[in-house]
Amino acid sequence: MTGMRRFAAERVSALFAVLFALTAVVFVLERQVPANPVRALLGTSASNASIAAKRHQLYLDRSVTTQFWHFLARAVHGDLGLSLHTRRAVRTDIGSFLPATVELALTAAVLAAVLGVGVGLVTARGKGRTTRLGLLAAASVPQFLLGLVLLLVFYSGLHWLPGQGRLSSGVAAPPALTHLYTVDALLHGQLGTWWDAVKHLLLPALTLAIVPSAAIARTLRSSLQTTMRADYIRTARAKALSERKVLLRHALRNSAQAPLTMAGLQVGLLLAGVVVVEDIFGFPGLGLYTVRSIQTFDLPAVAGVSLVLGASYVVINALVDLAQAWADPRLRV
Amino acid sequence: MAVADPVLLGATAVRPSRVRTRARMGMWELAGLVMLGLVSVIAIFAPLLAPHSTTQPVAAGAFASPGHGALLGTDDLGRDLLSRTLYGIRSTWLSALAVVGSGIVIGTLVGTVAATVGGVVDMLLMRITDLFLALPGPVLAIVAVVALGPSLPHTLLAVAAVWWPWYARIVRAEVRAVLARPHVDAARLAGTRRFALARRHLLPGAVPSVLVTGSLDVGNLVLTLSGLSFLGLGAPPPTPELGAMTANGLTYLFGQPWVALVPACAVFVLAFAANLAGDGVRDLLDSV
Amino acid sequence: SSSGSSPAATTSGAPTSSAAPVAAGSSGTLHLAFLSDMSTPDPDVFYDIEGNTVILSAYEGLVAYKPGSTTIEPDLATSYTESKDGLTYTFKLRHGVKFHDGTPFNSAAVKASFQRRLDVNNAPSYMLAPVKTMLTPDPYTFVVKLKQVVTPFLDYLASSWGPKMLSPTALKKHGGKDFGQTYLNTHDIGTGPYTLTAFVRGDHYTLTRFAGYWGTPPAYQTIDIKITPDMNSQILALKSGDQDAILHSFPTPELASVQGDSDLKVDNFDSYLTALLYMNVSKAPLSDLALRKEIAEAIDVPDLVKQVYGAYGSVAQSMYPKGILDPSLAPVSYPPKAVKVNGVKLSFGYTADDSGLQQRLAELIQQKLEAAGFKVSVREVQNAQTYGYPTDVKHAPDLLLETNTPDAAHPDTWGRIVWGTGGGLNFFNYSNPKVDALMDKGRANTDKAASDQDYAKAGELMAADYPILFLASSQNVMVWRSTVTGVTFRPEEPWTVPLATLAGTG
Amino acid sequence: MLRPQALVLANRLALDPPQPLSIARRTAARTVASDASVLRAPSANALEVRDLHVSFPGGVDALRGVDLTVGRGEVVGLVGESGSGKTVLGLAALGLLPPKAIVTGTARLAGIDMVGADDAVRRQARRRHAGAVFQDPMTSLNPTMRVGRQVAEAAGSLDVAIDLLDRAGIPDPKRRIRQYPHELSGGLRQRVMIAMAIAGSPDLVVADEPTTALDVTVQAQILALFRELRDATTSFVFVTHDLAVAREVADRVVVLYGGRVAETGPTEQVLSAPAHPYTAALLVARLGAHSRSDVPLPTLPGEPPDPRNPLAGCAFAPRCTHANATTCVGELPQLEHISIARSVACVRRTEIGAHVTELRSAENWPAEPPRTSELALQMRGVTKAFGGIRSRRVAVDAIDLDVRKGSCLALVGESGCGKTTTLRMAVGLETPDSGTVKHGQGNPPQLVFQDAGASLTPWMRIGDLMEEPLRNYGLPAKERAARVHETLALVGLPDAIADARGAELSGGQRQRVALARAVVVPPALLACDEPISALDVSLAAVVLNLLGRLRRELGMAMLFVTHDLAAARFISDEIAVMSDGVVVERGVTDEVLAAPAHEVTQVLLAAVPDFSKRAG
Ligand SMILES: Nc1ncnc2c1ncn2[C@@H]1O[C@H](COP(=O)(O)OP(=O)(O)OP(=O)(O)O)[C@@H](O)[C@H]1O
Ligand SMILES: Nc1ncnc2c1ncn2[C@@H]1O[C@H](COP(=O)(O)OP(=O)(O)OP(=O)(O)O)[C@@H](O)[C@H]1O
Ligand SMILES: [Mg+2]
Ligand SMILES: [Mg+2]
Repeated sequence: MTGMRRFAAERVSALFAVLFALTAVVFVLERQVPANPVRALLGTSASNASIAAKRHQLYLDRSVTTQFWHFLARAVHGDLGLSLHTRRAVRTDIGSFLPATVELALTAAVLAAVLGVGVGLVTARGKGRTTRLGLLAAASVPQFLLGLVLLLVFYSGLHWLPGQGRLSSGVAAPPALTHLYTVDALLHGQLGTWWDAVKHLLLPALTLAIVPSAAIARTLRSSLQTTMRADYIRTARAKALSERKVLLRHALRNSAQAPLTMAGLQVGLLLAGVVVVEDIFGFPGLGLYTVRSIQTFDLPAVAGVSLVLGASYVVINALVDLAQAWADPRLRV
Repeated sequence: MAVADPVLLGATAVRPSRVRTRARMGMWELAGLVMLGLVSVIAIFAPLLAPHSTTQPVAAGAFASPGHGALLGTDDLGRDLLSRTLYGIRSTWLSALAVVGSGIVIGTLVGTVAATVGGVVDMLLMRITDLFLALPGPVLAIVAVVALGPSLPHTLLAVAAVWWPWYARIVRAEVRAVLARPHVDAARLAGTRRFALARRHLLPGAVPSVLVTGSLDVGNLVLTLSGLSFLGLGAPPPTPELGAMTANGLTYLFGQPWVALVPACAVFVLAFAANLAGDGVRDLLDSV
Repeated sequence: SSSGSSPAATTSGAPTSSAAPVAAGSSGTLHLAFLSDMSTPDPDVFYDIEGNTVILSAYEGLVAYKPGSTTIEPDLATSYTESKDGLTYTFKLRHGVKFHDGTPFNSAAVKASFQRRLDVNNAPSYMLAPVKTMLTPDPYTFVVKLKQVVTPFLDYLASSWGPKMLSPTALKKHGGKDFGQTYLNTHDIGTGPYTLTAFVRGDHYTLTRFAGYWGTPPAYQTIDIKITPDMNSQILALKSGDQDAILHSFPTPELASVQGDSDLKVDNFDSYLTALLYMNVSKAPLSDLALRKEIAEAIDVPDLVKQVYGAYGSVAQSMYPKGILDPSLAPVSYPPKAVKVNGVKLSFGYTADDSGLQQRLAELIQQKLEAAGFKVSVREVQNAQTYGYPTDVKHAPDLLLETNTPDAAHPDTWGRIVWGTGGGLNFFNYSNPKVDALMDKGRANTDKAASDQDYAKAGELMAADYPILFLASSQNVMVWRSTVTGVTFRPEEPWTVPLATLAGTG
Repeated sequence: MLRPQALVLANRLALDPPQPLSIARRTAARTVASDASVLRAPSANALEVRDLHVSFPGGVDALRGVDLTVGRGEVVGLVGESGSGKTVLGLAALGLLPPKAIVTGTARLAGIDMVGADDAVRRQARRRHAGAVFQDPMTSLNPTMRVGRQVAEAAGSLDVAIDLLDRAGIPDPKRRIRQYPHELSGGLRQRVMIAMAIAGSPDLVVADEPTTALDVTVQAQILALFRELRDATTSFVFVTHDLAVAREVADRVVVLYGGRVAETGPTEQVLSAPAHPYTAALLVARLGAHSRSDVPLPTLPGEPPDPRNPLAGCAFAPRCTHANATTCVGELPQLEHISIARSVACVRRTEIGAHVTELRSAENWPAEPPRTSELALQMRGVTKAFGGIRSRRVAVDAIDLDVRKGSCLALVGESGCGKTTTLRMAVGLETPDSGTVKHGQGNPPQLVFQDAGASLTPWMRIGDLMEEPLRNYGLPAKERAARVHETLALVGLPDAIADARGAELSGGQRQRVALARAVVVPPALLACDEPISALDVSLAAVVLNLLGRLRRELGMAMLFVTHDLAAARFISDEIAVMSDGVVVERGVTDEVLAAPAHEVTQVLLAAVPDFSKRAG
C-alpha cells in the first residue's frame, strides 16, 4: 500500500510540475504574441480610454512577473480567463466542449484497444504476412484522408451513418448527468437517443482509432511472439492448457508492457488527431474549440485548452503506469 | 551445459549466423527499405527531379487534371503537383529525420549520462525527461505556432521537444541493463577508461533498440508532422508541404479531387514505406 | 453562469416563446450550417459576420435597409424625422410589438436598449457614442439628440450591427453584474420573427418561430443551424439533403459540381465585400510611394481578379464598395505594367477564409510579385493579430491582404475605418490630414450629394498615396436546395439571409 | 507439430510391427495406428521412444535415431553433455517440440504417439499422463500469475493445489499460493514446479535438469524430494549432465552422445563398469571428492560434436582414445545388448573391454613458483551493505582475508552468503563500506566471471577485447597483436579466434577466451567467481586444469569462489568458508575438508553428490 501511496504522490507532484511548466510555456508564448487582445475584445472602433481601462483590468499594464503570478494564481483557481471570441469564461467554454471530446476519445480508445488487442491476438500465431501488411498500411493512413474516405463511403455513399455532429437534428440531448450522450441516454433508458449518439460516434471514433489500434496490434503481436517463446509458456503447454488459454491466460498479460507503453505514446498523438477528426466530422469537442481558438487568435482559450489537455495527458499516462503495474506484479515495489 | 537453454520455441539456434538473420527480413520489408532509399534520393535530389517550379504556374493552367499538361495535374494556382509533391516529400522526410535524429542525439546523451553517472544527476535528468515527456506534443506545437507564427522550425522545435525523452528513457534503460552485464565489469577491470567504456562497451548495446524505435518512429512522425501541417501548423504557403497541400486541395475535392489526393497519397506512401522499413529494421536487429 | 456551463443550454427559461409557438402557414424545419461558431448572439457584443443570420432573425432595430438597396425604411419605428441641424432624431414607434418574453415594446424599451449598448461598451457601441440625450416623451415616441452632426447616424441604426431592441424586463431580470451578457450569450430577448430556443456551442443552434410576431409570420416552424466546420462535409450534407443551403465560402471552382444538380440552385448576390491589399506605409521599403506604385502595376489586378473570382467577383471600380457611393465619383484602377525590381524583400500576411479564396489570392499575388523580382514571404495571420499592427507597425508585415465590408451603407463607415487616421482597419497607420478633414466635412454635411462629393474627394486623395490597393468586390455565392423559395439578400449583410421570407415547396 | 511431408515419411518408415521390448534395434518400427485406437491402447510402459529423429531448420540434427523405454514406476536418468539432445528428447516425449522441428519415429506416452497424433490428442495425453519440471524455475513459472493459480491450472482446484504444494515440501502453502514467483526463493520455485508436475499422478514426469540452476544445498533438498516422490505408478525421466546426480535418483541411466544413445543400463552397473568409452571418460573426468589434486584432471580431448555436420560413423570417434580409423568412422554404431539390462553402441566394445576407463593420461602440473609469505591480497574488516535505509542488508560483515603470493584460496559458501561481493571488493569493482583492501606488488587483479560468454562484450572482436588492457601500457599495435596471439596460444586457442565475436564461439572456447583476457597482462591476483558451476563435466575439467596450469606458469595468486567443495579441494591450498557475510571456518583445504568443524562446512560437504554414498 505504501507503494500505491508513493505512486499516487509521485503522479500528483508530476501533474503539478507539468502544469506549472505548461503554464509557464503558455504564458511565455502568449507574451511573445504580437496580437492585441484588447483590440480584439473591443473592436476596431474602440476609444483609447476604453482600451486603457481594459488593459488595466486584464493586468496587461503590469510587470511581466506580476502578470505571471496573476496568471498562475488565476489558473490555480481554475480561472482560465475570458475567451476573446465567445466572451465567456474559458472554463465555461471548455466545460461545454470537453464532454464531447471525452466521449469521442473514450470510444476511440476502447475501439483502438479492442481492435488492437483483437488483431494482435489473432495475428500473433500465424505467419500473418498479409495481416501484418494490412496493419502496416492501416497505421500509415493519415487521419485527414481516412476520415474523408469514411465520410464519402458510409455517409454520402451508403447513407448508413451520419456525418456530422453528436446527434441528429430533432433528437434532443438526454438529460445531462455525465454529459456523455451515450451514457446519459442509457441511464435514462432513451434507447433511440442512445443509438443515434452511437451512430454519430462511430465514424469519428473509427478514424481516430485506426492508427493507434494498428500500432497496438503491431506491438502486441511482436511482444506476444517473444512471450510465446518463454519458458513458462512451455510450462503452460506442459500443463496441457489449450493454445487459446495459453495465449489469453499466460501470454497476453506478460506481453502487456510494450503495448501499454505504445498506448501511452499514442495518447499524445491522439490529441492532434482529435483536432483533425472533430473538424472533419463537425464534432463539437475541444478539438474544434482549439481550431476555432487558433483561427480567432483566442489566446486565453488556447492557453486554457493546452492546460486541460496537458493535465489529461498526465493523468492518462499515470493510468498507463497503473495498468502496467497491474499487468506485472514485479513492478509493484 | 548451456546457461541459456537453446530450446526456446522458435528461438534462434545457439549460434546465429549472418545468413540466417538476413533471411529473416521479408520481401516487403526489403521493398520498404528500397522505397525509403528512393524517398531519400527524392528528398536529396528533389530540386533536380522536379520538372517545374513549385511556386510559378505551368502552361497547363489551374486545375489541369493528371496527364493533361502535367503528370500529376496542377493545383488551384496552376502549379505543377508533381514538383510540389516531390518537394513536399523532401520537406516531410527531412523534417521527420531531423526530429528523430535530434531525439536520438539528445536522448542518447541524456540517457547515457543519467545511467552512467547515476545518483542525483540521474534523478534530476529523469525528472526533467519525465516533465518533457508529459508535455503533449501537438498541443505544444499549437501553442508555439499560435504564439510565434506558423513556420516549420517552430513546429519541429515543439515536436522535437517532446520527442527526445523517449530516447532518453530507452537509452537509459538499455545502458543500465548493459551496465549490469558482466562484460562492463570485465572491461573496467581491463583498465578501460570512462569515456572509452561508454563508447565501446555501453552504447553499442543501446543502438539496436534506439535504431528500432527510431526507424519505427519515422512513420509516426511523417503522420504527425503532416497532420500538423494539415492543421496549418507547418510552413506557410507557398512552401509545398504535403499536409498543407492536402488541406488546400480539399477545398476542391469534388470537382478536382487530385489536388488533394496526390499529396495525401504521398503521405500514405511515405508513412507506409517508413513503417515497412521500420519493421524490417526491427526484424533485422531483434534477431541479433 | 449555471446555464452557460451546460452544453445543452436552452432558452427554456424564456416564457411564451418556446412554450407554444403556433402559427398559420407551413411548418417544417430549415437546415442551415455555419462553418464556425458565432462568437455570441448578444447583439451589443457581436461584431462578426458569421452569425448575423441568427441576430437579425431574433432581433430588430428601429430602422432597416430595404432589401437589395441602401434605402433606409422603418422597422420597429413606423416613421422618423431628422431635425434641420441634423442633431435631433425623432422616432414614432410601432404599436402592438411584443418581445419574446411577452414584454410590450415602447419607447422605454428603446431607451433601455440604447443604454445597454453604451453600458456594455463593446465594439459596436461606437455607433451610439455621438448620442447626447435620449427622451421618451410618450410610450411611442423616442427622441435622440446628438453631440455633433453625424450623417451616418441613421445608417448606424439600420446596420446589421446597429442597436437592436431588447426586452427591458428581461434585461432587468438577467442583468446581473454584466448587463445580462452572460444570459444573452445563449439566449435572445428580441422581437424578431424567430427566437433562439437552443444554443449549443460548437454543435447547433435552433431558432423557433415566434408566435407573437407583429409582422407576417414566417413559413418555417424551426430553423436548425448546425456547426459544420468542414466545407466538404457541408457539401456532402447539402447533396444528400441534410442541409438546405450553403450560405457562403462555397469554393467557386467547385460550383461546376453542383450546377448540373437539379436539386440545387446557385444564387449570386453583389455584396460590399471588398478585397484590400494594405501596404505598410509606415516602414521601409513600402514607405516609398514609387515602390507601392510598382507593386500595383506588378500585380495585374484585372488578371488576378479574373483568375480567382471568375464570374463571382469584379475588379473594384472605386475605393468605396459599389452601392454606397457612385463609383464614377471616385474611380480607382491599376493598369498593369511590366515591372522589374531587384529582389526587394517583402513580408506578406493574409487572413484566410474557408473558401480558399483568400489564400489563392495571396499566393497569386505572391506569384506575380515574385515574377516581377520581389522576394515575398507569405504567412497566414489572424484578425486578432492584425489589430495589434497599428501599435507595432515596425513588426507588422509589409503587405496585408484582407477582405472587409463596411458596417453600414454609408461612405463614412468605410473610409473613416479603413484609411482615416486611427481607423480601426487602418492597420499601417496611414495618415493624411487632408483626407481626414474632407471626411469630417462630409460627415457634418447634411446635404447628401455634397457630402458624397467630400467623401469622393477624400478617397481620391487617399488613392493617390497608394496606402491600399482596392482589388475586387466579390459576390456572395449561395447554393440552395431548389425547394427553398424567397431567398433575399442585402449587400451590406454578407453571409446572411433573412429567414422570415423563406418558404419550402418540397 | 509434424509437417505433412514428415508425416508421410514417418508412415513410410513405419513398416515393421511394434517391438515392445525395451531395448530395440534401430530397425524397429511400427505401423501408425489411428488416433482413436492409440488413445485406448493399453501400455505397460510409461514411455516408448522408437527411432526418433529430430532436426531443426538450418541442418541441426538434434536426435538421430533414439530408442528409449521407461517402465512404470521407473526413474530413468538421461545423461549427456550440453547439446547432446537431452532436452529435445524430453520435449519430444511431451509432444512439446516447436512446430518447426522435423520429427520422425515415435514417442509413445502411455501408449499415445506424441509425434504423429494431432494437437488435441497430444494435449489430452499430457493432461492425463504427463508432467514436466524444467531447468530454470525462475523463467519457467509465469511471473504475472499467483503460484496457487498456476498449480491449480494443473491440479484442477486450489484445494488440490495446496495439497500438492504441501507434498512438494512447501511450508505454509495456504499463504504461498497468494504469492508471485518472484517472491519465492529458487528452491521454493522449483518445488512449485514439481507440485505442478505431479498433479493428477501422471504416468510420466520429465524433469529437465531440475537442480542445475540451484546451489548445492538446495539441490540436495530437491533431489531428496524426488526420491520421496517416486512411487509405483509415476515414472520419471530425469535429465542431467551430472552422473553423480543421476546416481542419486535414477534406477537406470541412458547416456546420450551426439543425438544418439551411447549406453544404457542400471545406474549402478553403468557407473561402476562403463561399457562405452564416452561414459568412461565422463566418469574419469568427473571431479569428485577423491580426485587427485597433485596432477591435472584427466580430460576428454577435443570439441563436442557439431549437430550441423554429424559424422557418418561414431560421433565420439574423434575424441576417443580407442577409436580405430577403419571400424569407427564408416557407419553408425548400433545399440547392442551386452547383458539383459545393458546395451552399448560401440563397435569396438569387445576389443576395448576393461581398458575402457583408460583416458589419455594427463601431464604433470608445471613447476610452482617458490612460495613466499608475501601477500597478494589483504582484506581487513571489510564490510559491505546493500539497499536503502529501510531495506539495508549487510552482504559482507567485517571479514579478513589473506591470499599469499602464488597460492590459491578457495572461498566457499551457500548461495547469497556474500562470496561474489567479497570477490568484487577484492578486485576493486566494489568499494567496501568500511575496512581495507590491499594488493601486493604486480599488475592489478583480474576476474574470471561465472558466465564467460556474458563477460565478453558481444559486439567487439575477441582480439580488440584482449588488447584493451594492453593499451594502458602504451604498447604499439603490432606488439599488442603479438601479445594477444601469444596469450591465445597459452590457453590453447588458434589465432583466428581473435577475429571472432563471443557469440560465434563454443562454450569451451568462450571460457578459454575469458581466461586469456584475464591473463593477457598477467595479474598478481586472479579472482574466479564460480567459473565452472555452469559447465558440464568434461568442460569443467578442462577449465580447472587450465586454471591450475596458468596459475603456476604465471605465478599468480588466486581467489577462487565456489560452492562446490570438490572443486575447492582440487584447486586450492587454503579454504575459507563463508556464511551470512562472515567467514566461519578457514584453514588448509585438505585439513578443513577432512575434519569440518563448523556446521555450515558440514552441510556443504554433505550436499556434494558423490559416488561414495547413495541415499534411499
Ligand atoms: N528450437 C531449436 N531450434 C534449433 N536448434 C535447436 C532447437 N532446440 C535444440 N536445438 C539444437 O538441438 C541440439 C540438441 O539440443 P538440446 O537442447 O536437446 O541439448 P541438451 O542436451 O539439452 O543440452 P543442454 O545440456 O545444454 O541443455 C543442439 O545442438 C541445439 O542447438
Ligand atoms: N548490487 C546489489 N544490490 C543489492 N543487493 C545485493 C547486490 N549484490 C548482492 N546483494 C545481496 O547481497 C547478498 C550477498 O550476495 P552475493 O552475490 O555476494 O552472494 P554469493 O555468495 O555470491 O551468492 P551466489 O552463490 O548466489 O552467487 C545477497 O543477499 C544479495 O542479494
Ligand atoms: Mg537442455
Ligand atoms: Mg555469486
